[in-house]
Amino acid sequence: MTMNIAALALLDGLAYASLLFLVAVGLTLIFGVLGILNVAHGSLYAIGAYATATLGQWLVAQGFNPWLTFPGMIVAAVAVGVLLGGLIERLLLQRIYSKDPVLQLLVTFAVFMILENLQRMIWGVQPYFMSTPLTVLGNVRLLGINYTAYQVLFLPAAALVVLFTLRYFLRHTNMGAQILAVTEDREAATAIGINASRVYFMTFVIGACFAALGGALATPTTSLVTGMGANMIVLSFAVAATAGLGQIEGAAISALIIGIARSFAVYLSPEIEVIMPYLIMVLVLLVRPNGLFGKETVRKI
Amino acid sequence: QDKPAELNIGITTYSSGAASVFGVPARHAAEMLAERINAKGGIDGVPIKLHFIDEGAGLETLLTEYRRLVEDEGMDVMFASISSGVCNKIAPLAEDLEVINFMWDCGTQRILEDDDYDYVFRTQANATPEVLAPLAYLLKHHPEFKTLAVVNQDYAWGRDSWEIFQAALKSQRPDVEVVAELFPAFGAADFSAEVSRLQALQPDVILSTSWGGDLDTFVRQAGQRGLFDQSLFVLPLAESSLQRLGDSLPEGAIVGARGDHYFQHPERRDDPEFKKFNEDFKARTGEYPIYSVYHMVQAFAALEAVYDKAIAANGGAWPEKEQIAEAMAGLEFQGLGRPLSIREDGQAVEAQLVGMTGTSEAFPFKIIKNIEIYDAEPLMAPVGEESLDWIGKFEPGRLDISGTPFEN
Amino acid sequence: MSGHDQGQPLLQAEGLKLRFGGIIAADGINLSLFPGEHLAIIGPNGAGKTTFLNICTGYLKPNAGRVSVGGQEITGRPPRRITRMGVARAFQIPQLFTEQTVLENMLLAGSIRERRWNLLRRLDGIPGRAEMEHLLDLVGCADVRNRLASELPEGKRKLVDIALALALKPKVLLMDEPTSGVASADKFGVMETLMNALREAHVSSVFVEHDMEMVKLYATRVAVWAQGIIQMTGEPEVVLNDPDVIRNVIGN
Amino acid sequence: MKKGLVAFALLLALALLPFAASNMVVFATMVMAKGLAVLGILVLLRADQVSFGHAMFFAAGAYTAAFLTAAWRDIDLILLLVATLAVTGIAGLLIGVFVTRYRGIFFGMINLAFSMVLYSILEKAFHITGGSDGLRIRRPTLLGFEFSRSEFDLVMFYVVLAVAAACCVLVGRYLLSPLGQALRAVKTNETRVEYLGLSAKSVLLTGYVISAMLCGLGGVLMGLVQGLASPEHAFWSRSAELVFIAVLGGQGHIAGAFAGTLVFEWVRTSAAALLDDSWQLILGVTLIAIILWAPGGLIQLWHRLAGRRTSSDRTGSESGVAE
Amino acid sequence: MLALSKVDASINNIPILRDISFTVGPAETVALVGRNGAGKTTLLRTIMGFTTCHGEMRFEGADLRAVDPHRRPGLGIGYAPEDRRLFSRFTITQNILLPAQVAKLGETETASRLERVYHVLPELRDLGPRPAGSVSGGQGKMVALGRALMLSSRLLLLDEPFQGLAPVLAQRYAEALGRLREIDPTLAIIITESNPELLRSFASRTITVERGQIDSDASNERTT
Ligand SMILES: Nc1ncnc2c1ncn2[C@@H]1O[C@H](COP(=O)(O)OP(=O)(O)OP(=O)(O)O)[C@@H](O)[C@H]1O
Ligand SMILES: Nc1ncnc2c1ncn2[C@@H]1O[C@H](COP(=O)(O)OP(=O)(O)OP(=O)(O)O)[C@@H](O)[C@H]1O
Ligand SMILES: CC(C)C[C@H](N)C(=O)O
Ligand SMILES: [Mg+2]
Ligand SMILES: [Mg+2]
Repeated sequence: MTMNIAALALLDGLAYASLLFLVAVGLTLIFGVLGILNVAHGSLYAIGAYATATLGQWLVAQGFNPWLTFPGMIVAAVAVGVLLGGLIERLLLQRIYSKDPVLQLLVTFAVFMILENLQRMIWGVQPYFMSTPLTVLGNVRLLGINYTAYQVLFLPAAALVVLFTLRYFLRHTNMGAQILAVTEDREAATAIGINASRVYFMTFVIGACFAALGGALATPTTSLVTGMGANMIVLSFAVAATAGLGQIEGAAISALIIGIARSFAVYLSPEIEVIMPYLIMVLVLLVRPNGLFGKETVRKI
Repeated sequence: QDKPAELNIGITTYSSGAASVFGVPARHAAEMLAERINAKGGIDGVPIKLHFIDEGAGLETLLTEYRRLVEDEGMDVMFASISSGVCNKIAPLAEDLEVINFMWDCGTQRILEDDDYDYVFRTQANATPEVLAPLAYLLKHHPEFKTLAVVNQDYAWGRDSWEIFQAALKSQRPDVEVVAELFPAFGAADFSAEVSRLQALQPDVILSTSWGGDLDTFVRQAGQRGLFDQSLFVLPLAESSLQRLGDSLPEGAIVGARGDHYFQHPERRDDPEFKKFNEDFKARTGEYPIYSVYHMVQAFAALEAVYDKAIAANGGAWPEKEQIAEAMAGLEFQGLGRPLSIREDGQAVEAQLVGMTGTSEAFPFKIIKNIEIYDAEPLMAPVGEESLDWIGKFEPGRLDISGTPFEN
Repeated sequence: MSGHDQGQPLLQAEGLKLRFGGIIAADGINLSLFPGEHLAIIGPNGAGKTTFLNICTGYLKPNAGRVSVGGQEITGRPPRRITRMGVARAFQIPQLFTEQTVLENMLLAGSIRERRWNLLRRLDGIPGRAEMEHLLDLVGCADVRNRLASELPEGKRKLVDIALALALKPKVLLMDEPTSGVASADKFGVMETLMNALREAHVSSVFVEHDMEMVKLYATRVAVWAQGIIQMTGEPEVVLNDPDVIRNVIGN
Repeated sequence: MKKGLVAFALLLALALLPFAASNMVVFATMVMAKGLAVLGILVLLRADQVSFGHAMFFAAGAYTAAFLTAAWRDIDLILLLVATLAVTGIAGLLIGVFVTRYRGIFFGMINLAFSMVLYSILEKAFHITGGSDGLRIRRPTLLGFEFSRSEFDLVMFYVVLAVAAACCVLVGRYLLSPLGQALRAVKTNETRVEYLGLSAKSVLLTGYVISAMLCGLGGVLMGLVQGLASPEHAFWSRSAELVFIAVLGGQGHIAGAFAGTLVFEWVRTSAAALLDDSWQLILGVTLIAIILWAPGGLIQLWHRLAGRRTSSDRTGSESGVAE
Repeated sequence: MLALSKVDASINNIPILRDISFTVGPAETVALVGRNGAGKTTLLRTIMGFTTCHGEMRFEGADLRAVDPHRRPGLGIGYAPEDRRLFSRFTITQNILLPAQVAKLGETETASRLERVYHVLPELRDLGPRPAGSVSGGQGKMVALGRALMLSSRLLLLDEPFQGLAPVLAQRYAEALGRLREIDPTLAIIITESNPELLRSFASRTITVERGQIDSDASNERTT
């Protein structure tokens, strides 16, 4: 039975971790490049989810093939990421890159407040739901327990695809290299011909798309309610910090750790479930002050 | 006293946050009701004016706003609030500020049981009957269950309601084993681990007093993964989620309504006044009313009734607030369910409606069937007694109570 | 502990070894600095000169070997503890408090030296102020004392960096290329006053230097570094005329 | 000195507030109480450390009051303040020893983690802490006197005013003292701090404890005014709010802490009163406008309006004692 | 090739350069000397577009100020900053290659330019695989120089390239830079240095900067 519980907890943790990773990875990417902890990330997540639900419900209502809700999720996420992310970057962040990092952070906090409010104005306060993708994929039976294929198969697969794409992008593409260079020294990067403001824009938009994608993929399994963004953002902070900020693979692993720890807690000691992510974060940072995979290579003197 | 130019009512309700699923419809109701009252000339000729406070903005802001409304804007009556947590803090404040306060929706039974208040009243039932009625219904309709698991939101209501349910269950069915007590965080987005665990445990009954998005998510995830085939669900607050959940709810789940109100109330549904209200509300918001809407109706009904009563007692003159407060005890008024009355401790006596989910051609979502409406008295701790002590003294069979049954 | 021995070195390194992955930055360094000495370290780039200073001041921990100050072993202690024992350091890349004025930089150094932490006394009212202004004068930075350190040109930064180390009234001063980046018009003047001040205060020094003129003028002894080892040490005239050294370090 | 005079005049004007605008008393009290917590944030901002968890000390202050007033019916206000200073001072020290190892974003995050742990415990330990509904704080006595609600409001106003004024002077002094200035040195070059023989960690720790105590004071006073200790006090967005206000007011300026709180709360309440369900929107827009237009915060704005030289690029010498 | 006329420049609203006018012809090597704080670095940064400036700046006849800073390297201008500014997350080789990659140079072009870099700075071959975050002060200087050489087909701006280099190396680089013009006869170089001795050997002109202004502008007799 204990073996069974462990296996169950692993499966549950996996689905949860996949979502967590998708959201946290955008956060960590933006931080890694722009050096900005984007608090509005949580709102982008929520709005991505709402947009997906709206689009999905419309598709279903119009009698389209329910499988279309899958591309629908991506369309909604990209639309939200590009439009909102693009606007935020162009209208606000552009003006403050040279300023104190604290100011940058606070601008995103202000954006967070605005978006939370707008989201309520647009979608109201009734919970939204769009579970079509979940239904069309059906269930799988593992260890005598019904799981939705969406959660135990599709989400982890999506997370892996994102992980490897992003990894390839950063490591092996020109744009990726430019992103890393700008991250470290904007002036020096400009001096070798890198268009820093384009890099910032691209990165922010990509990060925003991931946030929205996280929301989109969460839609089938959760009710969309006001305040979902505020909760998600702290969790992804915890994931990103545990991993070491800017660490893509690290975010995957720490999302996994946190996700699994959380589901173990549900089985073994439900009381500490909510504290789990923070507990893990404190413990990890205690041993590795720069996070699991963060490193300090720069020689200062 | 001279009649004022207007009667100022301050209302706290959730415009933001998860509980706005109750707050926003209730607010619409309040606006609708105020328009209606003013259209017929107000209360004794005095038009009413509403002022809203968002409970979702946080307790601090709320308390500040509350004081501002009372002290600076001269509210005559306050309706506060939805959340028990807020009521806990508002009640002593209202008493300090000496302003009439109707706790129009919050459930916690403790406030009026623990302290005496001169200015604080509740215009609907409290948690005790709201939880005991579904339990009585369960005991009557599905007495065969042996194991039970609870999945409640982790905050005052989720904890308190479980405490009451558990104490009562123990007194009636000591043999029932509670196999899991899960309290996922308030507003949790994902219940898959909980669902897996429940599948592994296979309890006969799953109780959840959750509401709003949490309940919706839980029900949907449970349904998708076949938990309904395994366990009987008891959802004392699900009446407020019926319209959203569509066919995600199974047939035969036990649902409650936090009182005796339902837009298909078997005793009222053919009543023209009732129908008119529901139609107007639907026209205004696109939804059928849920319990918080009816609770708002009750608060307004109590308001009108108490002013009538106090004015009469005052020889037709406009009453002082002390006279209003005095008139509250024993007040009888009529919302959109059965008639209500206020006890001497300020607590309203309200019947309870419980039933099972079922399908209907008329609505694209589950409706409540096999309704029973319970009288309030046997389910409420008498004045001066605390609910948990009172439940502690339950004899076996104490809850073998039937409500008025309705075929459909 | 026994009393002070005339011949005891102020600073002593024995068998220091340190590698970074495949790179050997120190490979058995033995070196002693005696009172009154001014030791110049020269050598090609990447030879391990800065690394040596980093080990001696506790910034890096050696893989093997030990460092002692005044006979007391200090290997592995953090920089602040070693600094408090009288070993101050100036850096190759200036390390200043960029958001404070030059004078504030100095005053901070002064009050840290005195270790007086009255929470209610203003920094600019500390007793050592005149002394700090004097030091700035000494390195030729009195004119910029009210500028923010971030606004200084590179050359001035190096000088202020040295002044900060001096403010600690050290027994030993370690300097990493003290005048590189200082305009040639100024550098001899500054170095002259600096070395005079050191001699006057009986401060011994170690300085890494690429400018052989400086070495010739101010070093009492020269150590030549190459690939993590000390290739030779000796009097400036001898070392600077050594053909190997000329070929590998000095050029012609 | 001119500055001292201005400060004194301001203090006097404030002391007369209850006579001029009695309906503003509670609002002003809350602004000052919250301003104290912001002052705490400001101390750490000096070292460029942004804590996303300082609301935990705010909450600790409020809960100290809640527990003590529940345990002793007629506990004195003075005792509550002392107890809070002790509790948050010790908590600050214990947590500080741990968190001062971290810098930058990790410092923020580790503080966040601690505060979220506290938040979760406050929410979970339902039977002790009242869960998400929090605890009521009863009115304490002051020097043995009991007060009614409206008297108490007035008393609290003067108590908070006195505490705030004292803290301004003390914190102002501290920031100008060598150890206070060392905070800034830690910000720009920790290596050099170490190489001057000072432990950057202990500089930060001192600042951390002081800031924890300031947040605790803010929390206990706010709790007393509102009669409430709630886990919400420890939620991350509260911490973020405090940081926000500190920057809004003008980093490094003591007056800014209070000016920032005033504007923040004023915008919040008037937005709530003006247009319901849009306070976040209005607040967000206002704050962005201020950040874009006056990145040096309100203080910069003030200097600009007063035609003085912008001080944001030269915060060096002046930090405005008890402005 | 490069012509500045009446250029004023400021950083954060603090005026630093005033009334700078000079021209640099093709194949010319100009030494920029001056005391600390004279404004040498600021002048180079102004050419790269990192300060706020007024006045006229032309590069090969076109208005340079109209060109975005990040497009200036594309015109064939390479810049080695005084304080190195390497990208520490990359290796030395990647640091040197990055400009070519950004400019999307072809493989053969990149290879030939890399050869040129190694020709001037042979030490960089061995340092290649090391992470740029770990190198010593002098090594960092070399990398910065090498990186600038990658892009400089027309103009090379070097800010105190020899500072902190061992004398042998400094001499060797000076010679190598001199030889560079043999390979690339049209390349112009502006080099700042606080040690004018070193420059004598190959700078054709010396511009002295004093307190943000040009103090003198004289051509040197070529000694060798
Ligand atoms: N943190 C580190 N990680 C990896 N390698 C390092 C590190 N620090 C130094 N090195 C290497 O160790 C060697 C010695 O470096 P060091 O800085 O001591 O040289 P140096 O003699 O001071 O040179 P320069 O004259 O250029 O300053 C160099 O090859 C350098 O690349
Ligand atoms: N960010 C800045 N803010 C304010 N002033 C600055 C800034 N950067 C440079 N300055 C000022 O500009 C002037 C010129 O500096 P610059 O760095 O160009 O001198 P330099 O000639 O390169 O000196 P060095 O030989 O020491 O490198 C100096 O007075 C310096 O104080
Ligand atoms: C939604 C409700 C069950 C909440 C309840 N009104 C309370 O007292 O908290
Ligand atoms: Mg070195
Ligand atoms: Mg320079």
